[in-house]
Amino acid sequence: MAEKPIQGEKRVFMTGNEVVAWGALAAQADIMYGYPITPQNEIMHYWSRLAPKHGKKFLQTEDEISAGFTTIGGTIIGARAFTGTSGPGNTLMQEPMSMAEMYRVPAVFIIQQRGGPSTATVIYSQQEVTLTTFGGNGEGYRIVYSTATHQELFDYTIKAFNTAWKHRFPTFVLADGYQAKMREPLTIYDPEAKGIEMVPTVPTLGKEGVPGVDRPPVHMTNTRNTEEELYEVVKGLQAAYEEMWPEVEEHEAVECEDAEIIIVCHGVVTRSARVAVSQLREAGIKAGYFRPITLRPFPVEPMKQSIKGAKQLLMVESAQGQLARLVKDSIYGSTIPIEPMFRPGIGISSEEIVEKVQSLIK
Amino acid sequence: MAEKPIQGEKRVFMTGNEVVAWGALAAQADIMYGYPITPQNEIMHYWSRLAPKHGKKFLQTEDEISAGFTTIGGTIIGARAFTGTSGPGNTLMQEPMSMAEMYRVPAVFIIQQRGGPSTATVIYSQQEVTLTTFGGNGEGYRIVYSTATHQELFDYTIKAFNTAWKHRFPTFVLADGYQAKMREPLTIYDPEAKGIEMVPTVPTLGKEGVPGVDRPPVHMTNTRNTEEELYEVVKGLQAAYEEMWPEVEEHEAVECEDAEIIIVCHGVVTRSARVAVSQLREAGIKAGYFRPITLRPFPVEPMKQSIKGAKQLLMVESAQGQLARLVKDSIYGSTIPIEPMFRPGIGISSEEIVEKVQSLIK
Amino acid sequence: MEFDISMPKCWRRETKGHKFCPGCGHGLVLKALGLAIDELQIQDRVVFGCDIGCSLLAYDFFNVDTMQTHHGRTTPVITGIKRARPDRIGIAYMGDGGGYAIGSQHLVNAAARNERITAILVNNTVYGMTGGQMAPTTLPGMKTETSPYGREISQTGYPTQGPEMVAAITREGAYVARGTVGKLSQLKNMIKKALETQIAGTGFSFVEALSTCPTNWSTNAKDTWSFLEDEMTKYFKVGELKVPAKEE
Amino acid sequence: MEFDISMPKCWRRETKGHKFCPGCGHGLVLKALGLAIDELQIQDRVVFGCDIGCSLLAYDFFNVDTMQTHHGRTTPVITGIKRARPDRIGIAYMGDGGGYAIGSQHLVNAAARNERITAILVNNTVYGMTGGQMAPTTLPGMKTETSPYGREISQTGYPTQGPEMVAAITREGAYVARGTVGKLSQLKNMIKKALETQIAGTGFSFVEALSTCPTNWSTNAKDTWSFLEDEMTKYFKVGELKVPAKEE
Amino acid sequence: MDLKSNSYTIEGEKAYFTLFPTLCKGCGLCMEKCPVKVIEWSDKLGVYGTPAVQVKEDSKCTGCKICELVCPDCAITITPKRKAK
Amino acid sequence: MDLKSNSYTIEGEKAYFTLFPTLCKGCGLCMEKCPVKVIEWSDKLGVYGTPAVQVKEDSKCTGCKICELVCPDCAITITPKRKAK
Amino acid sequence: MAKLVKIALAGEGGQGVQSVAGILVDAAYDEGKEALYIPNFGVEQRGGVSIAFCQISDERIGAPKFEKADIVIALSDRAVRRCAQYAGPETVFLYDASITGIEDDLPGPPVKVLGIPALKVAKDELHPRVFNVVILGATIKATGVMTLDQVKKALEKKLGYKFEQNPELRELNYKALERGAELIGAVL
Amino acid sequence: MAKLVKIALAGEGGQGVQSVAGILVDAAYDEGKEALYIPNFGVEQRGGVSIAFCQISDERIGAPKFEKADIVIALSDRAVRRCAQYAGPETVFLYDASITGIEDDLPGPPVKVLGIPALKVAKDELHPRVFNVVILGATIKATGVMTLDQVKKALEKKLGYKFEQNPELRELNYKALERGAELIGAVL
Ligand SMILES: Cc1ncc(C[n+]2csc(CCOP(=O)(O)OP(=O)(O)O)c2C)c(N)n1
Ligand SMILES: Cc1ncc(C[n+]2csc(CCOP(=O)(O)OP(=O)(O)O)c2C)c(N)n1
Ligand code: SF4
Ligand code: SF4
Ligand code: SF4
Ligand code: SF4
Ligand code: SF4
Ligand code: SF4
Ligand SMILES: [Mg+2]
Ligand SMILES: [Mg+2]
Repeated sequence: MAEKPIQGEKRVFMTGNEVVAWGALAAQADIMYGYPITPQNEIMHYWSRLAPKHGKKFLQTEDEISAGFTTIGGTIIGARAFTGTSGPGNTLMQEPMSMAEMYRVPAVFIIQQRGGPSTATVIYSQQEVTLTTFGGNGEGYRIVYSTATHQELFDYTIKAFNTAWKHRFPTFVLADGYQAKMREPLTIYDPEAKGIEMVPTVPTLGKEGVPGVDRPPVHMTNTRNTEEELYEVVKGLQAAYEEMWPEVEEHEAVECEDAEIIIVCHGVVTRSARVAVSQLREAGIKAGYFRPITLRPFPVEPMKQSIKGAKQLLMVESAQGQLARLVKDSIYGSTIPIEPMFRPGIGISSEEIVEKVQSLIK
Repeated sequence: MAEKPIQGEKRVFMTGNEVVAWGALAAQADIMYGYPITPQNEIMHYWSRLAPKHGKKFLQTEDEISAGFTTIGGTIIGARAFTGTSGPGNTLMQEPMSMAEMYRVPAVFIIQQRGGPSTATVIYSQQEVTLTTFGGNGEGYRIVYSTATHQELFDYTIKAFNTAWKHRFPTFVLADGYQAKMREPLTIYDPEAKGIEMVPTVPTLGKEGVPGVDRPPVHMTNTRNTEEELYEVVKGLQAAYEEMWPEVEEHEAVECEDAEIIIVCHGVVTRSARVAVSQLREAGIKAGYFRPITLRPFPVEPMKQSIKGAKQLLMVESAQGQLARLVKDSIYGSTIPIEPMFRPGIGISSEEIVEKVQSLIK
Repeated sequence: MEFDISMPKCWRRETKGHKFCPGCGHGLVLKALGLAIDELQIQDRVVFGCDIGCSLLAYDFFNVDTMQTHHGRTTPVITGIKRARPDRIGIAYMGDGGGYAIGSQHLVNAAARNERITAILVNNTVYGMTGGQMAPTTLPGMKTETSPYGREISQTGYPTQGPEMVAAITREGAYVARGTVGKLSQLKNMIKKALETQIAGTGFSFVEALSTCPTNWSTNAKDTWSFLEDEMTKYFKVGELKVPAKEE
Repeated sequence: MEFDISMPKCWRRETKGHKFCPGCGHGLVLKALGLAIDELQIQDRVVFGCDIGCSLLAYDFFNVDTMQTHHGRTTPVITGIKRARPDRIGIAYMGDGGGYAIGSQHLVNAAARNERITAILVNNTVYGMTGGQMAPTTLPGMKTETSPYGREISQTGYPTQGPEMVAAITREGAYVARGTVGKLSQLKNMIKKALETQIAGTGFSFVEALSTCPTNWSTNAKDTWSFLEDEMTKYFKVGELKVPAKEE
Repeated sequence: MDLKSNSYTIEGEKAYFTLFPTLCKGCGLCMEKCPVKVIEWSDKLGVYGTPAVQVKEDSKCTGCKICELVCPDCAITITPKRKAK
Repeated sequence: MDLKSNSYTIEGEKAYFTLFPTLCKGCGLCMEKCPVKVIEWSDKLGVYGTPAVQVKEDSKCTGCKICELVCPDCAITITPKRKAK
Repeated sequence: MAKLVKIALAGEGGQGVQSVAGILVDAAYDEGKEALYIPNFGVEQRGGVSIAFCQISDERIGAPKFEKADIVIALSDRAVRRCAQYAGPETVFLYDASITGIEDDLPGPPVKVLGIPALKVAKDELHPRVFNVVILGATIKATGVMTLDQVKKALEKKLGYKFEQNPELRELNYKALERGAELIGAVL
Repeated sequence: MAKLVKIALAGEGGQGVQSVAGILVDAAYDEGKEALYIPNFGVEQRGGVSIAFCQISDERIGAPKFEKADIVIALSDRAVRRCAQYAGPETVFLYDASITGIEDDLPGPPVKVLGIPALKVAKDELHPRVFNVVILGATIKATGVMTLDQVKKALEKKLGYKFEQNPELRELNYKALERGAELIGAVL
């Protein structure tokens, strides 16, 4: 445990799943719980190779329900714990996630989206946006980062632990099968070397002392006997959520100031938007892109600000309007027309975006 | 099996759960699969009492996952099958539901919403709207009826089977703990006596003949090896969904024509809106209400039509903006201000609505 | 002369009378557990998890850190805790529905992996909290809300033999037993051995407790006892099924 | 002289070569199953369900109506089918991950309820389809992607004894056996008996088949056989564990 | 609420029988298990407003403590006379 | 594709050994199981472009059919001579 | 008679609150009225306050629950505390006069708060078991939503088979109903 | 040299497509370039066409997949069919000349379609096992994205320990690389 897994910083060329394992290691995660599912398997593979060397632990559970609940158990007792899943596994894990919301358990979940609905493909999609932001029988009291590059995958894996433990909402890194499986260069680092301090973990259960003698026992229930009680609880969650919102929300707005058309996208599609915007600008078209980095809490004000001058929004996502719903919920009242470019379950190239924009502009 | 469970029609006074059991019986449902959860238990209780008397079947499964998948099994082999659940059970059942979407299995699901997130209360809420309309790792290819009265609970239970089997999307009756547990009068009837013909069921698997000899075998897979294949599949689902949309969407718009303020609500809250509107009208306030009956597919055009003249919308729901998201997604582009009245997990009275409207109007 | 209440030391008095129905066996199982914790003097190390089911009513029962989880999910929560903090003593407390139906994958896999936790399962032959539906342990012919004409074994099988199943899947080092609230000292000793097994770290420990649910059985005191002692024991054999070898 | 392909009659030739890897035992289990279906002449009544796991590759394998389900969920799908249409013969085909891990609640509860279905579970000691992670059945010391330093039984327990567990929870009328693709005729006979049990309606039927996964084992043909026959059988005893009484 | 409030003690030949009505739910389990059948309904009310229990006067209570053990609510304390004081 | 295309048959003393390359994946399982070790790699290619198998010429193949049975792909047909024709 | 009458009836588990509510709405339904009844329920099978929300009207009824009741009947100390929230300016708040220690929890004016000796009457004059029928009588009278005869019909329907066996029981129940009504008449 | 080179390399399971791609991007990365490589993957562990999508650039790279490649290399009939979609007007489409029955599946003009006898060369002149290295050489040459020497370094890094034991292996590999490059030189 003494030796740091990464000294200073280091340029590497690896798959996204490996990046996540290194990110968690850099973030001093103590334990991973998980159940295999493509395309997130290699997070577990790398972690289970690396973990014992650094005094870390790994448990393969019997299913995703168990992976989620063991992760909650580990977190509640004070370990920096995480899990990863995808697709049908993400669906199943909503049950523990909803409990994590209610108890404000700072567990970290890595989601590598695959195609849906159902088993569909093991490859790629952005079809788990609704599920990851608002899944379960609740109100989506979660924090969801959507990454676009391996560098971000590393950065936000570390950040997820800090956000979770600081604000005590379950926190998600939402990537996808492309990011999981592809290799590209990035710099991994020891957070401390970058001045990033890891928020210390605290046990909720199992603190020192004899409960009832040295201190009151901790008694956790999430069950209420009356509607009125529940209403107060949910209002409390909502208030806490709104309070951390401005601090946590993140976005990227590129060339939006004078843009006539703004591409709205998130995650890996951002990469295509980026290329498209630079090509469109070269072609003299005033294009920009806006991208929420936190899908929850959504960067509402920054988005309203960024799109103000635009004549048109082009919604681009590898799903049938899942991001679009979040956007419309956020900017309702705006009259800027939104053109959909929905490609459920399939990648989107910069060429396609350029073509679409050109067809809209003329 | 010979004798009809209900002859002609009959006025009764019963709980909503009993209504559902009778509705399913009237609809000639063959089998119910289910796992206990409050507040839907009595559907199972009544069904398991009634079923054997009418040659119907019941299976209590080991959990909701199994309840969902056995229901799919029953439906696929040609039985008119259904299940019921709530809250955490609804969360778990998303896994089978997502498979039902992909395979277009005409299974019927009755959801009696309870408080959330997590275990919360066994009482009431409207917090399962997102989950029921868009749960799972997919795009929400489902049909969801939201009921307000026992009469509707009966009518739409019957209708759900017909919609499901006609359009072959999993179909939901979304009610809540209030409706489940309360007693009020309604008229139950034999659908035939009302000119309602039950859409015949057809087995997908297990038809007559030796597969490969008399007919090709039926081979169902929902797994694709490439993104392109999946994209075609999802586009196909989307096209089919859009095609049935106008036929299936339903709404209720009351006093909207000249309304300055329109209350937007669904389900049991509609009852309060109804009373509120009549009281407000008496007080000279031009109020109306709009209520989607199908939350999926959402009555987009009717809503746009209905609210055209309004100066303000008041969104009233026992959730933190779950209906609001559906609404904003549907009417984006409108500039009518929306005032939220979100009461997650708790009932909403007509008094509260009246008060709120008065505060807005002045 | 002042007489004190005779209550296990680790019971939390501030939350008593507890929330269980009159005559509910949960109180007795928790008494046996309380006495075992007292005797082992482990109150400061125990983390107690309770399920959804009437066991949730125990969330504030002990002067012990406690987390109420979801229906069937107490086993994985306690497993997660124990894996992260092996110095804690994890107890997963659940009903027969939670353990043998919705959470059975967790139970059998925790057993198979030999998780160093203690699972205590209250077998009251019904789904108590939800109002008396059939449980995996419902007796043949017994009427419940979902077997209104009596459980038909040709349709729904025999009552689940939980400890037998767990014993079949565990290996040496594990402790598996079935006790009953009708023999409270024996039950306490079984729970104690289960906890000792966990402390020794030899393997998984599991105690099923035959218990009463007068509310859903609709029984008076006399019938409650006789259902427990005469009817249930016809199908559920009380005793130890697996004991860690002494010399390990 | 023309020589015909020697293939079970119910195999669908249009979809052959099948999708399994070279040397994969799934092909052999499905051969045993195909032969059993042929012998019993039930091709027109069988409904075949396959799991997610490499078993999904069998979704178009037979001239038999087939539904590929979700990971671990084939048992409930087939149960649902059988309950609605008891005249069909339902077969749930799954891997060890699907049956003993994620779907174990379905397996044990179908067994406990004595569902009149036939479950066939392919034990290849790994998660094949996802690329070779540890399964409940992974052997002690065996290296997999998630036990890269060899399965440590003190941490993750012994290989799951599936048929033993199922046998412990079923009652008279059920059929439970463990066969191996190394003894194909025996395996075929076990599957046949399982199907006969279902047809007779006496109870649940379950066959675990020890099987090969050369891809994830990284074995050549010789080592494949010896792992199956010498290593696996150290932990998994081949034979019948429960047979319906003749006189029932 | 003080758990001991309204408690009452009945002295028997061999033991003191103390009942804490704040705990007694009137389930009757103790009654059935008393080997000498000396527990009866009291006209004091327990926590649910239903009758609590007491030992019969001049009871043959042996101080065996079975009732104490089987009470799910710990509403009974038996103090054998040897030990008492 | 015709499953029988490119199939080849080798006549042994006691049996005909027929191989269907459209089915043979070259796993080698048959080889290991042949009790008299007469199966060898062929220079014909199987469905995956890897070598298929054949029996050695003048083979002592007994016609026991074990190879046929253990082939997961049903790529071998053994026709004992008595039966053939 | 009011167009819509809202009633909240609350007590401890054993006090028969839900069965009183059941008979009440049954009677109303049988008389051709609109009626809506919703029990409150938490997770405990026993224990906790039990509340019945009833509404009776000539017209279609709105939400199942309401802010303020026309009449609240609270039969235990905890019930008094739980139900104070349903008392508004127009509410009649009835409680059993034997309940102690609630002085500070009763709603203040303008709520009309009335203690009635229902338990005492039941115990002393009738039988403790018909306490809830006394309450039923009081409720009927207080709301004026039905006549006693109509409720008797409902009682007959529900308990008729018992009355046949034991006609004194009928007498007892009718009596309890009437005494309940009288108790209200005396205080209103 | 082009700013961004997009390569789609496709073959059957055993043909070593993914390892060629791996060496290619490793070499590029080691040379300080931006590189991105994504394997395609379905559910079958074996079987199915295996495709590697590679991009090499001096600048940050966009989407992991692309519409049209600069160069497509298809090593089997199924690979040819699967990859036709990645051929655009600017694409060079290479396939192994030994593949038969694909005449109708090859993309038409303006795509530059070239058959190269890589398999034959490997078999006849070198060793069948270095078929994929021949392909690597051809790819390098066709894209011009790196020099052969840079790739040799990458090979050395990956297989150096084997080369030490058996220096002939090094020779063989280098030869294969060069022959691959020559094959392209001849047709381009
Ligand atoms: C996922 C889920 N499904 C169903 C329920 C409803 N539920 C709550 S408790 C319970 C049964 C409890 O029975 P058991 O586990 O035997 O405990 P008991 O109450 O009998 O002690 C059920 C089905 C739930 N809370 N969550
Ligand atoms: C809910 C869910 N979790 C995980 C997966 C990923 N997954 C697919 S197959 C598989 C394992 C298959 O192993 P096994 O059941 O042993 O079958 P095998 O491939 O070995 O035959 C897993 C974990 C999934 N598809 N769905
Ligand atoms: S319902 Fe049964 S198990 Fe639950 S508390 Fe009451 S008696 Fe106990
Ligand atoms: S991965 Fe293993 S189990 Fe799956 S098809 Fe290949 S050999 Fe068979
Ligand atoms: S101590 Fe024994 S004898 Fe005395 S009352 Fe209790 S049970 Fe009866
Ligand atoms: S067992 Fe306890 S709670 Fe029950 S009646 Fe006896 S003293 Fe009272
Ligand atoms: S077992 Fe079958 S597939 Fe394998 S090498 Fe032999 S003939 Fe070919
Ligand atoms: S038939 Fe028998 S002897 Fe002949 S090749 Fe096959 S296994 Fe060998
Ligand atoms: Mg129970
Ligand atoms: Mg497997």
